[in-house]
Amino acid sequence: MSILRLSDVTASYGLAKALFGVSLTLEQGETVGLLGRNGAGKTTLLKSVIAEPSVTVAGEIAIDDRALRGLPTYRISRHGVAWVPDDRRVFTALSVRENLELAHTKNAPADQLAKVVASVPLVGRLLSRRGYELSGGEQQAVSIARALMSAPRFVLMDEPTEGLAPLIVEQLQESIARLPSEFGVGILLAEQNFAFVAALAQRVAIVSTGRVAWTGSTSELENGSDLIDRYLSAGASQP
Amino acid sequence: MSQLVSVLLSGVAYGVPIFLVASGLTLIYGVIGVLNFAHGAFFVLGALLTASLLGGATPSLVMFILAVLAGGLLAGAVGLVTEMTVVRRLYRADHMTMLLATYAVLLSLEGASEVVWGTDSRSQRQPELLAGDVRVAGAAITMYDLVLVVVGIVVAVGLWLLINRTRSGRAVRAIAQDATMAQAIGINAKTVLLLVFGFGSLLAGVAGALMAPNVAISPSLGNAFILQCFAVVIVGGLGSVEGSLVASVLVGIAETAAVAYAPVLTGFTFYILVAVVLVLRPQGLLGNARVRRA
Amino acid sequence: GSDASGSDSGEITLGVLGPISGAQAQIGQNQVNGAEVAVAQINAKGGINGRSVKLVTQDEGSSPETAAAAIRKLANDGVSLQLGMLSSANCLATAPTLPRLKVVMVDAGCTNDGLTGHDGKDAPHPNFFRVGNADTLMVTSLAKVIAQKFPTVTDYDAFGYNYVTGTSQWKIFQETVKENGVALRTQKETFVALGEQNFKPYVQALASVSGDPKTRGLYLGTYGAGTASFLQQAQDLNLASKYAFIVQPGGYYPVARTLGGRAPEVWNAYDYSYAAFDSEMNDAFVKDFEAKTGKKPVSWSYDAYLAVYAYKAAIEKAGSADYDKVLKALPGIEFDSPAGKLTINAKTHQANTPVVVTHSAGDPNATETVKILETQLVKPED
Amino acid sequence: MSLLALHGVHKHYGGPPVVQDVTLAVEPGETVAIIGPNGAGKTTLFSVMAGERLADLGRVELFGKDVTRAGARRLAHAGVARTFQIARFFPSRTVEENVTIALQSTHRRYRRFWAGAPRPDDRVGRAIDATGLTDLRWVLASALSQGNRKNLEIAMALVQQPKLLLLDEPTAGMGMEDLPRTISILKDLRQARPDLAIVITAHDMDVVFALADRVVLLANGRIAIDGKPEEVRDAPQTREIYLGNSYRGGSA
Amino acid sequence: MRTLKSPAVLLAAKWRTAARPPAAKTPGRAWSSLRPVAEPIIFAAVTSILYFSFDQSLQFVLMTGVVYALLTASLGVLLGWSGIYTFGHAAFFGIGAYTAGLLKDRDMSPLLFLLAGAAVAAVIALVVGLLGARIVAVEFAMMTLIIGQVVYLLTFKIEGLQGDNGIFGIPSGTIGGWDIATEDNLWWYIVAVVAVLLGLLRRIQLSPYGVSLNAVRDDPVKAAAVGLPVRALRLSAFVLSGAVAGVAGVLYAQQQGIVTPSTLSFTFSGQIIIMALFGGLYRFWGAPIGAIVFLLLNNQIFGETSHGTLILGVILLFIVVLMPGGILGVADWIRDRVKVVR
Ligand SMILES: Nc1ncnc2c1ncn2[C@@H]1O[C@H](COP(=O)(O)OP(=O)(O)OP(=O)(O)O)[C@@H](O)[C@H]1O
Ligand SMILES: Nc1ncnc2c1ncn2[C@@H]1O[C@H](COP(=O)(O)OP(=O)(O)OP(=O)(O)O)[C@@H](O)[C@H]1O
Ligand SMILES: [Mg+2]
Ligand SMILES: [Mg+2]
Repeated sequence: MSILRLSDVTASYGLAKALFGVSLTLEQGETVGLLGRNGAGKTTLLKSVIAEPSVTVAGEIAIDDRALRGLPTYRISRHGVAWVPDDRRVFTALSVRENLELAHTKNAPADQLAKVVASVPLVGRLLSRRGYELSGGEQQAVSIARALMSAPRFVLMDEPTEGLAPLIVEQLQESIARLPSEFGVGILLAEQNFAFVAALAQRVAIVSTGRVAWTGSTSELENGSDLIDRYLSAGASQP
Repeated sequence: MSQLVSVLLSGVAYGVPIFLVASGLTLIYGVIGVLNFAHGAFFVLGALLTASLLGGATPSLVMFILAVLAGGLLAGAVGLVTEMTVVRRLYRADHMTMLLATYAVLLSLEGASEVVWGTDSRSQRQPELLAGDVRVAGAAITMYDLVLVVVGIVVAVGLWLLINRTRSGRAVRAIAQDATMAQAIGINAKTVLLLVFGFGSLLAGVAGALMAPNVAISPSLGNAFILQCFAVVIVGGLGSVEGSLVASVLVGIAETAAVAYAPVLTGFTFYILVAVVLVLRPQGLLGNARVRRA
Repeated sequence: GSDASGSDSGEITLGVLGPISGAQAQIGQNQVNGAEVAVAQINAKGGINGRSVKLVTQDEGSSPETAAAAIRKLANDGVSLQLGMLSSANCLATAPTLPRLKVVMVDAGCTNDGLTGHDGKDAPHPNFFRVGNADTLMVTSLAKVIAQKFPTVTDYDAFGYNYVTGTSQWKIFQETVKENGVALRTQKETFVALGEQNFKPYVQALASVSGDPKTRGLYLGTYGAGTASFLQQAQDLNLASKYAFIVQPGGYYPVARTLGGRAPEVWNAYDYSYAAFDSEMNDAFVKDFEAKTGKKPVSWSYDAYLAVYAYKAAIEKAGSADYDKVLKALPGIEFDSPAGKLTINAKTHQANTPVVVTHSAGDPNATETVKILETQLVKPED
Repeated sequence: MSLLALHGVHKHYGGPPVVQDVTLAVEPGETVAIIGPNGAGKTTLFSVMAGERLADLGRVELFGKDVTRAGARRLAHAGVARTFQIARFFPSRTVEENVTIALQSTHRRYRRFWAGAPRPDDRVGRAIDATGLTDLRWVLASALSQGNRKNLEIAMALVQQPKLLLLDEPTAGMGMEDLPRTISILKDLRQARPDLAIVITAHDMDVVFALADRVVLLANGRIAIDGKPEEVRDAPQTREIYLGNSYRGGSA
Repeated sequence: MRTLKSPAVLLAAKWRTAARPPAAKTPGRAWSSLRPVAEPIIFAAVTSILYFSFDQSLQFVLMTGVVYALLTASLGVLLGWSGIYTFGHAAFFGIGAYTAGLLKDRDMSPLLFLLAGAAVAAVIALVVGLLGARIVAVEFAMMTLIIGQVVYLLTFKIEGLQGDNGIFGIPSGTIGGWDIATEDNLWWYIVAVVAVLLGLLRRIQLSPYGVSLNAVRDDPVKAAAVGLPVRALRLSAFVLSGAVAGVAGVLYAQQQGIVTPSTLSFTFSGQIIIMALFGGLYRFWGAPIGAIVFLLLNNQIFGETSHGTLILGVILLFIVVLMPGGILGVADWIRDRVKVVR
């Protein structure tokens, strides 16, 4: 069992700070939901882990005590971290099949493509399409499938349900639910879709203005209604 | 009839070497999106090294091939250094900044070659085996041009396969579009870009070495070719090797046809062709507008 | 101020301009070397009026604007006696400004006819003098010689760069050949963009024309690297064998040297060929130049060399290196040269040196791989 | 007379048509939601309605006038404002400037090259406040988070005071704070401007039910059902191809 | 896709305001309406001080530099404001200069020359712009390059343009009895014309029209969606830029007294871009400052040494790698750091 650990992570865009000392752990096989208002810093948190170049990161990020911070993105990816970015970023010049095959690494079993296509809804019938021919939701599906191609240990999912039709979300929920148990994947799931997180995550972290304001189990969150008022909905004043 | 054959033939003989010179540029610009002004300098480097290794004398075929390879390798090595010291830092900047950077590289390399090889022009002879001319359907073409055409086609096919049929080719296309995402799926973008730039420079060097027997070689030789190279790559369509080849041959045939049938237009056909293609097909002959939009 | 060369004692400073960087750097370097040889010779013999001579170099650059700045730079540094320059456009741009800058220019490279008094007209620019030949004179001389030598060659093809001097030279050439009794007919005429190096289609078109080589001549209006590239591309198609001769105005020698023994036979006309003059001064010039650079001098070295000697004569006559005194002394001045005594015409400001028509070819075993088959001096009939 | 009418519109991208024979009328004051599976052709239909892409076949009418070939700019001037599924804006400009540009571009002020710097007026401020961007007013648009980009686009559309508002998944990615606010902005807007017509797509049925007077189900580029929200929701076809089982009637 | 990366992305990377508390008013709004007047005055004052402290040769270079400042500013309209790539900008400069050359024997006021140059260049820019209305990005740049080369070649084909020798003897003339032919008067004339035009351009840049151009640069699709006439804006920017370049060309001809084909060669087009980038393309004053500094630097390098190319290349390299935003980019960088410290 591996563990992805962030301790006291600070991130900034140029001179503007967006995360202030975030600590968080994610075990393999576990799903942790990241909730927070728009602009709270969820995306920034995921970008910090994958070392997206626009963010400058300070603090510790490690898998099994092996430091990730400072490594180039591709090395982090090879340590078993996959990323579903919030803006999909499908390679438009490639076909969907090429998009997926490109992400297929040696660590993954040879039939990974078949597995992924079987588990992620929608992509099966898109394989021969070119990237630029996809609708918004189709891009989202391809982006998710691509992240799974390397048989990662951890997946950072940034709003995977955005733009997907309800039926697809339902199917996606089923297939994501299987990932931890069947493949031992740890998932960090940034979402606005509360129900989706509630159905999948064991633990939840609430991000608010660049800090982790609360962590706890999903059930605690569902019961503690003032948490939602304080950190997620428009209810109360911001801290 | 024989004139038509001759026009077509010499058109190809004129056009394919342009493609050969542009091939490295096609790779670097077409695939990774860097408009490399320094391309002409890498080209000249190849020519200068080859000529100075062979000392202008008529070499044996083996010596010639070795010298051509050496020219290519030198250009490739300088290309690697350029990528590591300059280009790499600017991938995230815009087109124009990259242009300025590669222009600076061009000046530096041109200046450095002036220091090393002087400003005098020199000449180089091809191996005896490749001298003389051959007749095809009544039209004369030099043996050496024939060789260039063959090499050009081999390079075109090879590049096409590399880009479209190999995993690394796909990786390169992915990096070109979104280097961060490519890294996020485990591609070592830095190294791939380095190798592509190096390989593009190597192609430029080889082209320069191969063109050496055709021209007077001096550090400023690149200027005579760079314009056509840019045009050919862009008219062919972004990222399209086959487009560049077609564009080069069209350029060649247009000019030879003008010489034969419309002498007033000589020297202008190239410009007319480029303007017409761009006005009718803004994305270039075989370019794909939709890929660009994304 | 003009103190550096102005006072009557101390060093005399001359400024030499030429394109010492960029595509024409080779020529500029030849100019500088020629001037330096002259200065060294003069200093070895005790200088001018007992004063030693110093040369400062300035890059003319590649545009009128850089040339103008260069001349001003020298003028600022007190160097009012200047020589050299290569591009006619640069000369045309700067010549009118010389009086204002208090600069004298002895041109050794610009060949435009209009820079000095053409056809016996008055000199257009009071401060501008020239010791090299103007375009028309060179081409007419060449044409005369060719017409005499090859009266039966009537069918001409012309190929060259498209630039004013080039195309007008070709016109003058045709006219002069006709005037000399040859019924010249122009067949193929192609002028391509300046700087072009890839001549395949044109070479191929020329090679495909059939006709009796004995009656055909090729006029080549390219220069520098262009000529070398053209000839190289022509070689495999054996273009030279289709013509009785190739004729080219301008300096062929450096090009032939580039081609390393494979240069075809060409007739050309320019100010100088090291083999053309049989004089002590020429021997000394060639020897010193070779000692300095390892190469034979070419026309541009020669012209700059002449310019220095013209200044020497003028300063000696003026008894001073002052700007206004030298300016007064230069018109009509007579000075030594490898071609004998030359005079800067007082009215036109032009000193015509004999035009050297040279017939040369590459030969791996010859000096500098170029064999000079024949030279003929055409004395100006001024 | 309908505000917007499509007659037999077809659109393809070189392959088979992705919008086929769509005939649809939107009346003033009406809010129509277009729903359908991913890839059904909703965005494509939007881009035809907004003039970004021209229909291959069929006719588009705005206020009874044929605008099939009009193009985005003319439609914008005629009162059509739209947002994009993946937010588009002017990244080098601040939030406020983005909204100001949107305001002025239909007021022909963009032509004033002699005038001083464009000044945001009250309308700009109101649009920014309404979309919750007040604190981010001076921030470069490129620095916005995904959700706030959506808000910015809505602000830009609002400030144009359109007659027809085309919203392509305006609420995707919005959280519990922004989503209700967006719904209420739109409700308020309809109240204030009874002639405004809105066409919206959303995969979030809460949004659809909160806003739509009519729902159109698009499948494979064709209109499958066009009717009252409940009718469409309860149609077995909707459940089968689009909603699945998870959605258990949000209005309940 | 990298090839489409707009200047905006570059700007974004260098983002100026953190999510700091909103200011009550946009900073410097009052100043912004004074800018088109104040800044050119400062420009004229600073360059004049330099001019009168320079020696003759540097004076000449500076004068050329000021003319180029106008030229690069006109390029800024395209590359900087509107995101229109061009490799053929020299053509419009050259067209202006040749217009002055062809009119050299007319006895008219130098100011009329300026007008004529602007008009001819504008008309040709309009034609080119219409021809390339559908072409964008680097393909458009390629087309301008081609057109530029054709114009360049035409100077050799058209008899009256006198090919490589160029048209010489272009007078500077008198304005209301004031002879501008003497060097110092020429300086005042040139710096005044340039400053006025830069002020005008600055005003235009800050106007709603200028902001619309930025919008078109950032995202043409969105711009059309909010109702901006994208093609017309692009075209008008191209014409505006061409006209100003034409004026710069006339000034150049008046200053140099000669116009040669090199003023419209593609190498010169490249140099204009270099100069503009050198100062910083995405700030108004970057391009003009770049032109002046570059020219002075260039003049100092290409002197006696024959390694000028190498030295210039290496200096440029250092500049690009260390300060890709140009001179003003560095200024910004420093300002940002200072702000944070405060
Ligand atoms: N490229 C950037 N440059 C500067 N600041 C940025 C950039 N991207 C985001 N920010 C700022 O960082 C903060 C956190 O943004 P982030 O994208 O992480 O939010 P988020 O929680 O993912 O929101 P959403 O749910 O809307 O996607 C915001 O204040 C945002 O404005
Ligand atoms: N530029 C394009 N080129 C080719 N095909 C395209 C293009 N854009 C979309 N398509 C295809 O057209 C169909 C309709 O796409 P559209 O974007 O309209 O769907 P949508 O209904 O908006 O889907 P979503 O809910 O996922 O946003 C899809 O099958 C898509 O793959
Ligand atoms: Mg986010
Ligand atoms: Mg859509």
